[in-house]
Amino acid sequence: MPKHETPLLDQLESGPWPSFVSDLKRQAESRTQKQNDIEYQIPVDVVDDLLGLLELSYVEKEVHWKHGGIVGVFGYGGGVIGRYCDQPQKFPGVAHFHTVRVNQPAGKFYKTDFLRQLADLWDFRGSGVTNMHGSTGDIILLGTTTPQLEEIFFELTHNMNQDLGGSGSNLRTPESCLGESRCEWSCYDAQELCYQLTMEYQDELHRPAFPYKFKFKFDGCPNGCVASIARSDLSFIGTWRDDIRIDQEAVAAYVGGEIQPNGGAHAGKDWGPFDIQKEVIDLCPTKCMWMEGGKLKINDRECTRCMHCLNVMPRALRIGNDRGLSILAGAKAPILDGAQMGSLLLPFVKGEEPYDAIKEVIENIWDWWMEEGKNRERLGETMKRQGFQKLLEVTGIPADPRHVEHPRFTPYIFWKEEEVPGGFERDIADYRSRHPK
Amino acid sequence: MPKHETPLLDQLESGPWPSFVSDLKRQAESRTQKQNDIEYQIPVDVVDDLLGLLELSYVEKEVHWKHGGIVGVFGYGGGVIGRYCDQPQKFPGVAHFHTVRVNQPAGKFYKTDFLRQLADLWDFRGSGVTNMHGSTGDIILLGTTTPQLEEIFFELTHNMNQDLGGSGSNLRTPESCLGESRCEWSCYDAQELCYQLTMEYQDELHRPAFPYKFKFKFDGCPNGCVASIARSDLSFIGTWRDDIRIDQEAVAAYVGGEIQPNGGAHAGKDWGPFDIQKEVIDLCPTKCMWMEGGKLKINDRECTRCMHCLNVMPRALRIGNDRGLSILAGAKAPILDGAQMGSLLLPFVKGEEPYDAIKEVIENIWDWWMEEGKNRERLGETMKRQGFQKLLEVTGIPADPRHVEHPRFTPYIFWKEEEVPGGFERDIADYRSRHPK
Amino acid sequence: MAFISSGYNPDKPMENRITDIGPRHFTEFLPPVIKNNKGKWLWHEIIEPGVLMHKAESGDEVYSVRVGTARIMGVETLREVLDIADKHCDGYVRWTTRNNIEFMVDSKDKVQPLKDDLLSRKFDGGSYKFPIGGTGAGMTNIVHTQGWIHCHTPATDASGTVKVVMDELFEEFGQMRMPAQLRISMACCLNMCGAVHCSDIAILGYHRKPPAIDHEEVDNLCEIPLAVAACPTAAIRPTKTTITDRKTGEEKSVKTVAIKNERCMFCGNCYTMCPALPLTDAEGDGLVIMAGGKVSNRIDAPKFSKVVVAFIPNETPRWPSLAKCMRQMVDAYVKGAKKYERFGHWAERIGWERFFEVTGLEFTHHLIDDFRDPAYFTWRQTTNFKF
Amino acid sequence: MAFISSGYNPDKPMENRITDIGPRHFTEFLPPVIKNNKGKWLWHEIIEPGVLMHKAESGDEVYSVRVGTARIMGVETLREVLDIADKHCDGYVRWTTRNNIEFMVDSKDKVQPLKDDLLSRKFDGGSYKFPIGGTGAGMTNIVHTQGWIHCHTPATDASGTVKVVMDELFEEFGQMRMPAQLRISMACCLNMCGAVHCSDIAILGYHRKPPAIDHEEVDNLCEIPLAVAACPTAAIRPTKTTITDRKTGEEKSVKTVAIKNERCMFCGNCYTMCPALPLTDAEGDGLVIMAGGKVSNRIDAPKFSKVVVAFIPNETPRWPSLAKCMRQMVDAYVKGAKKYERFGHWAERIGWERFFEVTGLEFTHHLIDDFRDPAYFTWRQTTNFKF
Ligand code: SRM
Ligand code: SRM
Ligand code: SRM
Ligand code: SRM
Ligand code: SF4
Ligand code: SF4
Ligand code: SF4
Ligand code: SF4
Ligand code: SF4
Ligand code: SF4
Ligand code: SF4
Ligand code: SF4
Repeated sequence: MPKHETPLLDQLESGPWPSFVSDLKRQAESRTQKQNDIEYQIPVDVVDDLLGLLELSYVEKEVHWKHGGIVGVFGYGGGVIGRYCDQPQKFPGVAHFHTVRVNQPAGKFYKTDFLRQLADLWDFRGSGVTNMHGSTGDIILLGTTTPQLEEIFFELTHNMNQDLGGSGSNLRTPESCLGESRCEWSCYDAQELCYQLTMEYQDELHRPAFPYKFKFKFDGCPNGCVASIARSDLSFIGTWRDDIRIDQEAVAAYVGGEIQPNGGAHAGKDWGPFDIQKEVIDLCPTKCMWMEGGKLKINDRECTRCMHCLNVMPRALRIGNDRGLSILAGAKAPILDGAQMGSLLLPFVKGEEPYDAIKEVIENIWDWWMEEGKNRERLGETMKRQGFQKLLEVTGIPADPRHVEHPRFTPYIFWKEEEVPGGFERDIADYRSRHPK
Repeated sequence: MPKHETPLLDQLESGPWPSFVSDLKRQAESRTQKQNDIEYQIPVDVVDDLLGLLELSYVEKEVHWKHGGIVGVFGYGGGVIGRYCDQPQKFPGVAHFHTVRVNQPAGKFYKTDFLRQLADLWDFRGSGVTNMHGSTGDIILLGTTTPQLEEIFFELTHNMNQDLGGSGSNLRTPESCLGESRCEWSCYDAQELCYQLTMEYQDELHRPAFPYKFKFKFDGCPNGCVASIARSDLSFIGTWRDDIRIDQEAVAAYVGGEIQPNGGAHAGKDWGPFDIQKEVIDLCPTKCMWMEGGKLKINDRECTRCMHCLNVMPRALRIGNDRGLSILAGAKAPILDGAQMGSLLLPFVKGEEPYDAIKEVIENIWDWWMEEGKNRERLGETMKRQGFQKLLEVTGIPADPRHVEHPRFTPYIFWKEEEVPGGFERDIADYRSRHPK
Repeated sequence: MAFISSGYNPDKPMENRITDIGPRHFTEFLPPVIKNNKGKWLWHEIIEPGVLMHKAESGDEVYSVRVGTARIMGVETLREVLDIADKHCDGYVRWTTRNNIEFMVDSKDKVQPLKDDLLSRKFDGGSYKFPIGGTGAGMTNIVHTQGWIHCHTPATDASGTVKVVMDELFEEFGQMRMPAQLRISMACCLNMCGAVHCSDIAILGYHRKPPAIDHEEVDNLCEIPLAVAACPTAAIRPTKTTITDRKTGEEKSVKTVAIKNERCMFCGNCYTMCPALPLTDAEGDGLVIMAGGKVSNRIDAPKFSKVVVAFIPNETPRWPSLAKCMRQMVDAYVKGAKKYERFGHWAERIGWERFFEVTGLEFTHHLIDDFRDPAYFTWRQTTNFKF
Repeated sequence: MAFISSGYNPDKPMENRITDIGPRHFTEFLPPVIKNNKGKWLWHEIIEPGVLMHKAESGDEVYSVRVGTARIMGVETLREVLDIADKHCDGYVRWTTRNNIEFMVDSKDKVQPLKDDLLSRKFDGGSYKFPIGGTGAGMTNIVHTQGWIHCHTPATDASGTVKVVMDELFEEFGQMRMPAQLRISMACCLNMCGAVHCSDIAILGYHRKPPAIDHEEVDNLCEIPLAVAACPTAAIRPTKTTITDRKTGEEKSVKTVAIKNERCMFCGNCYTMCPALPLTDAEGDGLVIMAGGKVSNRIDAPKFSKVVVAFIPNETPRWPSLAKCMRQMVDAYVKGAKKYERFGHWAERIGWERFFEVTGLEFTHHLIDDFRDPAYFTWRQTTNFKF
């Protein structure tokens, strides 16, 4: 018997797609059922009340969570989002409803024993409701009370060898695609770099010292399966410098229709026989491919490694051997001035331990941004305000045409005094000697 | 014997391209020679001194004209640019050196008698040096003294039936390409519209009442031979709404190599035999062309009238019959905020007398811009500041996807109060009844 | 319910404290076939919708079965996932970057039993627990955010709108008949927690009324200068006003803020800084639809999404107008796009004038950018358009 | 020299005054073959460089011979033009939008005598008076501005730089061996009187020192608030300073302005409003080279030019570095571009990283946009680049 009537939410139980309402109801019910077995540390009816509160939002079309709330664990400035309901009398189970962000393993592979332990912990000390995963990548444990926070942290660290993720004005939980672990295109070990940098910057992750949040994301290749270029202050994207490896026999097999193009991704519709000219060569953005004597040729010097041809013919074309990654800076969501994609900063660096060259870039950027960034100003906005040149200056990276989509339109160049012979100070008397009034 | 030594300028007499130094020297010499025949109304040595002053600039690498100078003819606020030299002692001939802007005929065709009369007038009352033409389109008479201004104006109007052009914060001299007079692609009579609007707005042209300058330019077709889209606050560019007229025999002649592509424009180099697929069909930006049974087909609905195919095969393809023009707004040079191209405002209007629909657009824009434009703010900048929506509002033109290259990225939409049910005023008590503190 | 301590001692928080240990190293969690072949994969194939096969240099193969989830997941369902993983996958499982689950097995014959098991499981309400799909040129899961479930600034619900759209387009999740992958994202306010700003289609919660001002609370709850500074359009200024004390009935003057409504574009930034400026409003709130973005560098650079529908009201619980609009867009795309064309490629190729025609969406003045200088570059600066 | 009145009476300026009569109607000036066939042209052909033939529906033909000019033209040379027009063209002549002259004849046999006549004429210094060319896929005249000849704000000379470049590239004017038309423009300061901001190649006069401040004159000559308001970067503020009166030797306090040098980008806008703020400076001034713009809508939308060389000094009188740079750019373009590719199309196709390689121009930090918000959109937001 549900605690609250939820006629509107109930309508979200039908339809084929997994119903979060059904899931929450299941969770609510299980708590009621098990309440005699488990000494729940937060209200048994937490999920019931969550459903009730949500129903109210569905009726009123307004949110019923109060603004923010500063809670956390001792010594950390992040990892917990405080949340209180604005109708605690009606829904006491969710009077407190804080989330805990647990730093996911890179690539999000799990052993069941780990998750089972986590499930037990969360059942016991929280609502039992999770997000697998949050948008940044964390395991989100959704809803607990303030007194439970330290307990959860203690158990996580002591029993599970597991730390919290980020929130607030600090380094956020880094995230990577699955990279080398299961992808043929990963140009560096994205998970490993993600892990190493997460460990290197634990202090920055847990103790807010930045003007605003800061995100790292790691894509093994330009396909961008973790969308780093769109949503991380620093994006690490795999690439290579030498030639695409071609297996001409496999090319022939594609041409002959023996292998399905694009790993079979288009198998649901009859698109006609594969046409390498139309589907690969003509779509190559740099037009650097052609067929010659039944063989596929690539002028690799002109290739921009966009991945299209490799995506279409994964069995014939492979990434080069001289691999590494590009670093892009400044991506962010639209608040305040509009969204930004990452801008190419370092065209190429090897993705190899001990990653010193990468750390140098990061730390130079942080030094500058912590000095110059305004309150609540993302790196991308500081870059916009102080100019890309400034970023080059602080990182010591030389200006390169690869830094621009195209050179500037406006000739409004801010020359520096030291660049101009004679400097900026001029003697008006000297001027007037040549140009009388 | 030149009055001043000009060793640097002399080096600009060599080389094949017409030497302005030689031309000026010729002019200087002729004045000296004819000084007994012609009662020159400004110093005989005006051109000598111009050369001397210019040589000084070549030596010092600095300009020697003073800032501005407000001179003009009675009742007009434009048409003359005042100019004084900062070394009048050394170069008395150019102590005053004002220019007079004479409104050129649309398309810049002339009868020699008219120009001869002008040459005589200018020889007599000015330096005899001209620019044929200024960047805006005027005939520029370069260099005279203040007392001559009214005389020149009197003679122009009385003897030559000819008025001055614009300068200052007013309508500038409108300009058109040669249009129908000698071009097969002109979609409306660009010269006639240029003339009619020039006449209609004589008052605006001569008497500054605007926040800043305002320019009209008229291109007969999207080739843009008068560059209206880049440099006029309102650009009038010819186009058509129906189908490109195809002469299939001529198409065949092109394909067969009997007619040179692009009117022979590439004849100076051997580009190989004409390939209609590569040179026309593949380059069509909308890919709306194809060959079928030896015939060229166009899906005109998808054509954007970019002119490429017509340019390549002028004898086979002709503009449609339902012709008119598009109006674009806001082009300008980079001062202050960066350059702007014209933005499409009215996709189509017929280019026919009495041009009422066109005048309505113009006058609506002016009413708004004169009201809202800041001092020294071009139309394009007012548009940027108040938004394209505002321009649509004041012109009564409905919003259309053709107004945008793409819809907005940022969802930062400024809804108006009347568009939102319930308006903007909210009762906090009512809010608190649902959301207690 | 009695409080049970974990061992943590609130009086000595530093005692025994473990900090900065980070996440677990991922190699601890890799299934053997993955661990053995890491960095040595040769190629992959989607053998059927939802099932990937990766081939390693060693000849090893791993089969991954991908299933959708609602992302919200109680531990009951989570434990069910773990049971399945134990049963079929030697106790390993992974989640994708789009909230799908991947069950991995090391030989093909293990695939069918796994699939059968997955598809047999349904919630009481009738929906699938683990629908298979989300691969290749089709639609995958909608990444989304908290909505009314947890956040304080949403203009709509996330889980509800996603459920509705996934139901509407369900068959596309389990098929691969689209021209390219179609990535739909959802964020419940302009903060856009996710990659909504560069998705093929994005659903975005959106306020349309300026903040209500709780004059009683502004000075108590907020740093007024921070609230003023937070507004990107400088719509807020500090001011004073007179309010009636609820208890004493007396008039008193308080420090507060004033908002120029016509400068507000409802971003909610001020609310982030100042809880006394709530935006949520039944009539004002709803959705914006954006389209044509992407993240991958394939063929061309990543693209931002563009606003194609300025407003859809919050028609709880099943947002029929939203579902209809998604259907129109997806149908037009599937019908019109060429193989390999992402949504945005298609719209750009046919031109936005045609896009509105073929999708049946209405173009309104709201879709013309008027936010700051870059707006100018979005206007049409050519005569090249289609009638 | 005695003053000779036109008939104008300064005491009664309105007497007999004629105003607002506008320009002459263009039809008065059309050669008969043009007048008769106006709006009825069928097609054209460039029969040889510099010679166009237009065919009318009536079967009439008009042959136009195009010649270059320096634009600066004394009436002596102008009268020579008119003589030629009288002799060959029944007294008609026209100028193009790029300062070329077109002599039109109504039959083909009149072309050769006209051409012979034109090419026979040279200035004393040896340069052609009327070089034939400027048509088709080649280089035409460089549109330009006043420079040191007449304007008050130039950072270089216009006529001189143009002469030098036209000499350097002269053979291209008379040939049509380029991939497409190459439009070069010149403007002597950032006001850009012309279409320099969208030319295939643009030469632009440019200051590099902030204005010198003539404190004695600021308050006399300028409206200080207008000067302050004129600065796009808010580099100027009103202030006071103490100066020594040149005559009396006394110190006096005057109102003036102060300039934050590091905010100045040398646009000269302040000077336009205030003559006491001159920018001209031998060491500071010089040229910027821009490239890749265009105006026509052919194939794609008009494009802005981009800055490709941040500075070339004013090497009077023949600017050798400028000439060299133009040569490098043109040679690389002619070598690398495909038929119909404008300069900007070519640069975009090969990529700007290659552009700098093949032209041998140096890429410096100055070429990265840092002016206002739209700068951001010019940075490379993709991993798609060439090594
Ligand atoms: C939980 C999560 C959404 C989710 O349901 O998954 C989330 C939730 C919130 N985000 Fe976020 N963000 C989450 C990922 C993101 C992402 C995506 C990402 O990290 O890849 C973005 C876009 C990328 C970016 O950072 O630009 C994102 C951009 C924002 C912004 C806008 C930042 C900007 O610079 O534009 C805000 C506003 C703010 O910081 O004040 C914000 C703020 C918030 C706050 C803290 C609300 C606020 O106004 O302070 C939300 C708390 C909700 C709650 O009560 O739980 N969140 N937020 C995501 C974090 C989960 C995790 O740790 O895994
Ligand atoms: C004479 C001419 C250049 C030439 O050699 O041909 C010229 C000369 C001047 N222009 Fe210009 N402009 C001339 C065409 C242009 C054009 C081209 C056009 O009209 O198609 C432009 C670019 C298009 C545009 O209007 O945006 C142009 C954009 C400017 C600007 C920048 C305006 C802007 O909004 O960005 C200024 C600065 C100003 O107005 O203060 C300017 C200012 C000036 C001033 C008045 C100098 C000043 O700072 O006040 C120059 C006077 C020079 C002199 O002493 O003779 N001139 N000016 C052109 C007019 C001749 C004619 O009437 O035919
Ligand atoms: C599992 C996952 C990575 C992970 O660490 O979890 C993944 C895995 C693969 N991606 Fe991805 N991509 C994953 C999210 C993404 C994302 C991120 C996103 O959508 O938020 C992107 C960027 C999307 C965008 O551009 O907006 C992404 C863009 C691609 C592309 C580029 C497609 C394109 O047309 O632009 C490819 C190449 C392809 O599909 O041919 C690709 C290819 C692949 C391959 C084929 C790589 C491989 O060889 O194994 C994998 C299977 C593809 C499939 O599902 O059909 N993956 N892929 C993610 C699965 C998400 C899901 O559950 O649906
Ligand atoms: C005479 C003139 C118009 C006038 O009213 O004076 C003119 C005349 C013609 N133009 Fe033009 N254009 C003239 C300036 C322009 C300009 C303006 C400019 O350069 O400042 C442009 C825009 C340039 C730009 O995009 O930057 C221009 C862009 C075109 C185009 C588009 C070319 C392209 O590849 O983008 C064509 C089509 C073509 O050449 O095939 C064209 C074609 C033509 C045709 C073939 C039209 C015709 O059928 O008669 C004429 C002869 C072309 C030739 O010279 O090869 N005309 N033409 C101008 C001659 C200028 C000169 O002396 O060199
Ligand atoms: S980003 Fe590249 S390496 Fe990473 S999973 Fe996607 S395709 Fe593989
Ligand atoms: S990766 Fe892209 S650019 Fe390189 S060859 Fe393949 S399709 Fe062309
Ligand atoms: S703009 Fe068009 S109509 Fe005018 S001259 Fe050029 S090609 Fe002819
Ligand atoms: S005018 Fe342009 S868009 Fe139209 S058919 Fe010709 S090439 Fe294609
Ligand atoms: S998008 Fe907005 S409302 Fe939704 S979770 Fe993020 S901050 Fe909260
Ligand atoms: S919602 Fe945004 S725009 Fe409106 S007042 Fe608040 S901060 Fe300013
Ligand atoms: S470009 Fe500048 S210097 Fe040259 S004429 Fe125009 S305003 Fe004068
Ligand atoms: S030159 Fe331009 S930027 Fe410099 S002070 Fe003057 S107006 Fe400002």
